[in-house]
Amino acid sequence: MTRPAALVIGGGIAGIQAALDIADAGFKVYLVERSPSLGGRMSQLDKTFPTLDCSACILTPKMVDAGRHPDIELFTYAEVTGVSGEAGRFQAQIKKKPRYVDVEKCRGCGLCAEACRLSGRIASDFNAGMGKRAAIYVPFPQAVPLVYTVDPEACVYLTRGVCGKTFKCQEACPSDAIDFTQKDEMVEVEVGAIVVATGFDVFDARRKPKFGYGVYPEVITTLEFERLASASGPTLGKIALNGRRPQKVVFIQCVGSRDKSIGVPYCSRVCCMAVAKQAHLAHDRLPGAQITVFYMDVRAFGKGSEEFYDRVRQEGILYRRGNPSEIIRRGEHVVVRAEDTLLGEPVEVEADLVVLAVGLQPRPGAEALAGMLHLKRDDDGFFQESHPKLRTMESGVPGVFLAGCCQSPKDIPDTVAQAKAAASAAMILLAGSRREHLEIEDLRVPAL
Amino acid sequence: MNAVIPVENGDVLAAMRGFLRQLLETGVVEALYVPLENGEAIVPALVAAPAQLAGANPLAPVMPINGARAVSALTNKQAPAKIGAVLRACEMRALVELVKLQQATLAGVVLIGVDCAGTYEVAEFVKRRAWGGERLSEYLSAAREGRDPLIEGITLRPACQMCVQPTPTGADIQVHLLGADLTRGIPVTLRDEIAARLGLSAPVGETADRAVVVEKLIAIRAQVREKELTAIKERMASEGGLASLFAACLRCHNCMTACPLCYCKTCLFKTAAFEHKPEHYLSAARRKGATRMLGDTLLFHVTRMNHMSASCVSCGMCTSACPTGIPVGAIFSAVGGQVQSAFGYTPGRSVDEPLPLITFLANEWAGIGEEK
Amino acid sequence: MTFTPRIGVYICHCGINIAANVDVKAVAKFAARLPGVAVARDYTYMCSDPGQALIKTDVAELNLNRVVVASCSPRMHEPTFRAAVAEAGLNPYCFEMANIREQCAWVHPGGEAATLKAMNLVAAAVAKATHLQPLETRQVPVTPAALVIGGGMAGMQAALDIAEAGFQVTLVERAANLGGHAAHWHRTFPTLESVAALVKQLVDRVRAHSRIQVLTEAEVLEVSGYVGNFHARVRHPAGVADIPAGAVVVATGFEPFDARRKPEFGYGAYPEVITTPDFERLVASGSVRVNGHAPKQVVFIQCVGSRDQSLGQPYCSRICCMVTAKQAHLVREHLPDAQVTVFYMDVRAFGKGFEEFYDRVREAGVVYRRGNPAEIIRRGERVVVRAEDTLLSEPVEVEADLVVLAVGMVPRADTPALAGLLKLARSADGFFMEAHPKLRPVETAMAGVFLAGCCQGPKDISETIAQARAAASAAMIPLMRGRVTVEAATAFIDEELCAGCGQCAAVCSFAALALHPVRGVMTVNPVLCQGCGACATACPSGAINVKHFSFPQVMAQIGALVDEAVA
Amino acid sequence: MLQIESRPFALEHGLFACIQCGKCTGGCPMALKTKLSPRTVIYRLLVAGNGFDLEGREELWDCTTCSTCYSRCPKQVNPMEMIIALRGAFVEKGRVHPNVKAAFESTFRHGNPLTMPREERRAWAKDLSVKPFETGVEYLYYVGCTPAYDPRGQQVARALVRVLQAAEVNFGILGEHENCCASEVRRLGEVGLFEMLVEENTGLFHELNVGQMFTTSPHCFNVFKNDYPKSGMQVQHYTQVLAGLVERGALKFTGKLEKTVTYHDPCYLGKHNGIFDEPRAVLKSIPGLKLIEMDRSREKSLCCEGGGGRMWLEGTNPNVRLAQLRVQEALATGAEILATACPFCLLTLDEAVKHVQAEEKIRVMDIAELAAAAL
Repeated sequence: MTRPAALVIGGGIAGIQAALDIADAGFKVYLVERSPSLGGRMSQLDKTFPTLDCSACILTPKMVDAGRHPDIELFTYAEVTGVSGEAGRFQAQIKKKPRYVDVEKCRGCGLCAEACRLSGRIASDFNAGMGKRAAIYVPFPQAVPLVYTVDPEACVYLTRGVCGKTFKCQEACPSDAIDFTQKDEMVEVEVGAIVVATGFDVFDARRKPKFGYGVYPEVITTLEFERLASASGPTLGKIALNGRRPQKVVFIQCVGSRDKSIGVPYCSRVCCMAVAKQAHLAHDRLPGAQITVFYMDVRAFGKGSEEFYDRVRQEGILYRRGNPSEIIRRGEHVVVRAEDTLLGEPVEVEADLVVLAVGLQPRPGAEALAGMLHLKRDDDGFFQESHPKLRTMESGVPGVFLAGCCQSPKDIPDTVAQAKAAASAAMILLAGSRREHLEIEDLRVPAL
Repeated sequence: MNAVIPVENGDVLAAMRGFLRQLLETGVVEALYVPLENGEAIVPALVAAPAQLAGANPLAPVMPINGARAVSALTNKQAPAKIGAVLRACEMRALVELVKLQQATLAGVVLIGVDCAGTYEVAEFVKRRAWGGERLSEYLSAAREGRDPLIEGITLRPACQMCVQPTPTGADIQVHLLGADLTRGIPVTLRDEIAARLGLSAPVGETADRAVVVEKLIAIRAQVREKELTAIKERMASEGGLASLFAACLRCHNCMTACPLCYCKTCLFKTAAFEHKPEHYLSAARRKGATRMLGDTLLFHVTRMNHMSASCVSCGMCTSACPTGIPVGAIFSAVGGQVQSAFGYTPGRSVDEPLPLITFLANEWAGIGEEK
Repeated sequence: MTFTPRIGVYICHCGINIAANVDVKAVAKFAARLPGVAVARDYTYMCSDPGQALIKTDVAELNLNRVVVASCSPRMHEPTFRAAVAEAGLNPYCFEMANIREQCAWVHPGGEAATLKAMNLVAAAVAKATHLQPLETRQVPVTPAALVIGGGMAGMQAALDIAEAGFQVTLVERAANLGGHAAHWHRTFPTLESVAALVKQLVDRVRAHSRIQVLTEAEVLEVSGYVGNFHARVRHPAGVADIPAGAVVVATGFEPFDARRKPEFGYGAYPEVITTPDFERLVASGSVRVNGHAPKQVVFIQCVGSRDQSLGQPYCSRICCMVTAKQAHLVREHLPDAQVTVFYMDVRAFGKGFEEFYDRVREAGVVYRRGNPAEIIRRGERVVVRAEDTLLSEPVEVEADLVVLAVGMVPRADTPALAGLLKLARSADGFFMEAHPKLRPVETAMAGVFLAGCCQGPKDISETIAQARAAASAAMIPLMRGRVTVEAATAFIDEELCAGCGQCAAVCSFAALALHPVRGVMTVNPVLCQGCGACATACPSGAINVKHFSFPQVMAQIGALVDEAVA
Repeated sequence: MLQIESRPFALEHGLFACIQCGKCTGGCPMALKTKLSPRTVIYRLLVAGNGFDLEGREELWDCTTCSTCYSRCPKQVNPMEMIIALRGAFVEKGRVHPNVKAAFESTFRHGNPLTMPREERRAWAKDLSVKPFETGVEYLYYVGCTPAYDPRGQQVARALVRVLQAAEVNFGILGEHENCCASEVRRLGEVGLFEMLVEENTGLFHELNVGQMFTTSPHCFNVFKNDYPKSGMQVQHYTQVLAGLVERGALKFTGKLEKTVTYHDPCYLGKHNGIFDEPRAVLKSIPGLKLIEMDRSREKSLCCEGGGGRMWLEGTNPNVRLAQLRVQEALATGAEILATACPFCLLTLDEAVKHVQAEEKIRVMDIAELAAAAL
């Protein structure tokens, strides 16, 4: 029989961790990621709470390990299009989207991107739209694999059919890796277990018009703040809005969380600490800035979190209880209007930077995937675990396991723990099919 | 308990010898580390035969070696027969550090701590030929009044002039020289069972003014210490800094040999690790214009500082050992003081106090490593 | 005959990643002049197959005995090149890498700074290469069995996973029965299932499992050995057993906070004042009665023994908010006309379905008042909870005939002892410390020892189960591999120099160093040693060296850097 | 307008650590009867931006500095010290109540806040053979202003002397040289005067090289122990000394005292310094005496409203008096004697007993007096 293998869908930290555990145990793993690189959301973060580790510094090694693991086969820029069979014997169809770059030849030198006519003109979604890239790109320098991809929505040739007389990128490429003839490529793999780790999307702050996100340049989201604060971000770590260093910063929590009015009744679990961390970074990088956080409840529940929250407050960051009702423009500044429920008074706080702590949402693709794998989804649209206490990493579909935020919002440690748990469940299944090869002589404990 | 060693017709030394002899004879200890007279010199010795104690002189104000070294030699990595050790405060402190560094053990060791009113350089002491009589009584009355002894104008060892810890702590037997009229009896504090073995009983009157005298003596020496260390710190801060302080160094490594805490079998600087190729010197000279030959002179002292200053007990043996009069001890005290205060560490205070540099504290200096 | 180095140096362009800022040709030329270098080349992509082929042919034709590659971070391609060197017939440790991408090209754009630094790094790498020694990595067989300490939900779940995967498990529990704290719990939040039923499920499966050996009323006395080959001595009613295990899972749980440490609440003095665990038992008994009659006024107080620095309990216990919400709900269920008030500081309803449950409880008429009560005093038949309602900004007094204190979780009293036994570190809050708070939440600094459940920090049941299965996964990896690779670059002692001061042992996170009882010098356990080098830096005598990072090797490297061979 | 720079102030006093849980205000005895709300003051300071107006915040003078707030705070914020510091701002501007001004002046001139002449400071002891303290004497008995001058307080001092002499304790007093400890001065926010007195007193103690000292009043005890610069000097409250004597058997009661007694924990002994057991130990050792507890005992003891300079201030709501509530609680236990160990408590509770016309039901006595009665 073929060697027992697992399919991991999603190349974020959850998928990477699950893949590494299963592969380290000696099973074959197919790791499928829809974007051009592994890394997922965690790769966009600057620091992680409450330890303030640099996110990239702790994630990159894991990406590299996954990238060069002899038992992990990467399918980046690819999607699972169909799954048949049952636990122990699934057939999965994987569509490898055309990068228009030969993965074997490309060494990631970047000459093509420099040469591209649209160099520095395409908004980079990795930088939450704040940075610019070319039509041929790697999402970020530490990308795994370090291979370029042509953006089909942007590339002049692919959208208009012509790109001058010659392809600048092709001319520039020293290893002649660019190949516009590439087409979708289908691969079928047979696996015994499937781990779903497709992650989350961030809440679209435009759905709360009262905050004027998209209208006021001063109003950004926590994700955008991460990119602003990141040394590898569009501002190289300078927290600045069109060059100006904000001096009055307001954070607003629970934007797109705990909000029935927009059908998001649940708590997104990470925003409180994300804000505490960002408030600390703001305090750190914007000397003298006045920093205010509007909250309803501060949910600092993780290991070391309350301690971090204590520390941040003592840096002089002002926590005011109240869920702001609107943001309006007043001359130079925007003004956050809220009730301070501890004063029992309405208050107006001027700001030149407002950060909205946007909640976590199910991915748009979740529905399709659920259909494909017969997964149930809960009222919030996340994948339904088969038991809320004992089986949060099991999907109810035998052989299909859940890891990370696709099941519900989680912070990184909880995600990693659940990913490993899913790996454990998968391994048990796979081990069964190869028990005989393992030659475990049933080792009895000495008779007592 | 507190007790008094009886003194007959004012002969304190005889009383001390008698007391030590008693320790051997009653089997409190099987051997005793104590200084013996040898001509005009004083020789640290391990005595097994009670008769030999006729020449014992624990009151002689001289310290050829730091006794902690001796106790280490006697107890390193094993607890031997019951031995006693007569030690000054700085020797006790050094010993405590050596115990933490696993170079000595206190199991089966009876520590006899003796107050110290200060010691003289060996050379000075030897010049005086006979010790005792006038000199001894002046020394003892200085101890009684809490001042520096005035003996034919000779001054105490620099380290002693600035010693702010003259009284030993944590000894099994503490001999109180300070603040007492010893001719009327030598006050001691000792463990009850030892007192019982020796048949010592509680004293009649308390020596009330001991505390005051000790405080007085410390006050005097704290001033000297303050003055000396400030001077050192200024020199270190000034142009040339440490390099100029150690300019006169002969690389004899006597400071290392005399240091009770330098416990390495072979100093790192005597190993292959510090043999340099000729081109190394050349390129250094090229780079800096000139480079001190033989290399690593300052590095040696800085490394020793790095290894020792956290534990430095300011016994000043290094200074006494330096042929060119570099105030090595003061420099170490100055640097060590800062290291020690940074960690809130007091070397020699207690064997239960963990060595700061190898103790992991989860929240130590949490701020460090964050961009500011 | 004496060893004469014949070093091959290879400078990688990495496309333009390096070549754009580093004059690779110049670096190659410079390298060729360095002592011991037989050949120096530059190439677009050393990591590519042609690049690796270049090395192999040179080794064969120019009989090189050391190889240096200057390219990206070793993290990226050291394994690649070590493999290549091995294929060329050299020992993989005869290879040295200089990082001229991350450390030069990417951080010093423009000017010749990057090139000069690249030259220095190459010179240093070459200098080290001349001192490199061949090293052998060993593989150690693994005992295909696991030891799980603690028979609560975490321990049982971990044991089940490992056993399911086909390995023998010994489950050690102090108490007479399996189940731990959960066994005394009545209902789960937010789904209000019977906890007893969940626990029973697990207990039955554990008891029934052929590969799980359960030892109750048992205690681990000693654990020796290392990953793959632990030996535990376990005392149990029938005697003392020696348990071999390839991996150890620690799942010893927590203790509830002792409410007597908050005297202002009068727990123990007022019968009306109970704790959340007390309440579980009360409600499990079927009738919620205090001094014989059904309470009409019930008050819950949160954060008793949590978020409280005055007691040295600065952390949040994570579950109390929902336990309280659930219990408030149960009160409404059992005593429909009782008034229920909850005093809180922040309601931490963060889990799946938690916020929704919290909504439900409020909508069911439970009054949440923001304030941390100051004290409870007696007033006639009832007690009075005195607090400030911070939303009214008024001091309030709420009469009650039942007060429930939501007590937090504290580390078990025996945590330090067990930590000593297994050489585990503890975090500031006293719980066991994980290897990395984010990416290694169940691992410890001790290879082969893993953490599950509340012994690492407060958790609810689902988090506990998830972490238990995570620990199981981590534990299974060596068991399934069947062997563990022993790091070759480990520390070793020069017994001539070692004075046995033990400072190295104090700084070792892996308990790899010990004093030799007879020789009086330190000894290294090469299987435990991870080659981090902390010991070498702590040793004042220079008696400790780490293979592949030995004094001569590192000194040569430093020498090359400070001598600025680039002249 | 009485502006302070609130942000630096808040940072300096660690107010940002506050999580607004309200435990302080909830427990504050004054919050029951006045506008005083430590939590609100903190929050107002935090949100004030940078200027905060103290104008009209008379309630800050209501604080009795009982430390309930600090002893309860989960984040170790100290609202009491904050209030003291805010009072300081009033004092700087000379904006203090005439009584307080008088107390300050008297302390400055005569070394006591009671406008009494210094010469009479040892009058209370003239017919007792109490030796003046000198080097070598084991204990310094620091009497304190109220016990030295106030007729009711003097009874306590005299009683204590008799007990100590019975136990053959080697102690002496400073007599005319004794100076106010400045505890109340500090609580009223007069930093300058406080520091001056600290200097004078520490100077005097050092000169006489005082090794051990005990005090009549928990307030003096606390200020010496916690607010004075650390020195070798060991400070005790007299109840600790008595408890020690009882334990060692040096103090034996030959008499009997067939009384039911309840004990009121003074804030400066209990909440401030965690001394709950020693006073009870002394009471329990008195033959025949039956000790019963009020509900509010130990950590929960209700402040008598005598501290924090309130001996000179009526406060914003004189109609309700905590001391009277306290006496009611004592009466409820059925005790014949309400014992305490603090001159301020003694005076306020005494007055309260008269107010509620309970003189024949219950008597307020200091532990020292009870001990003396049982000799």
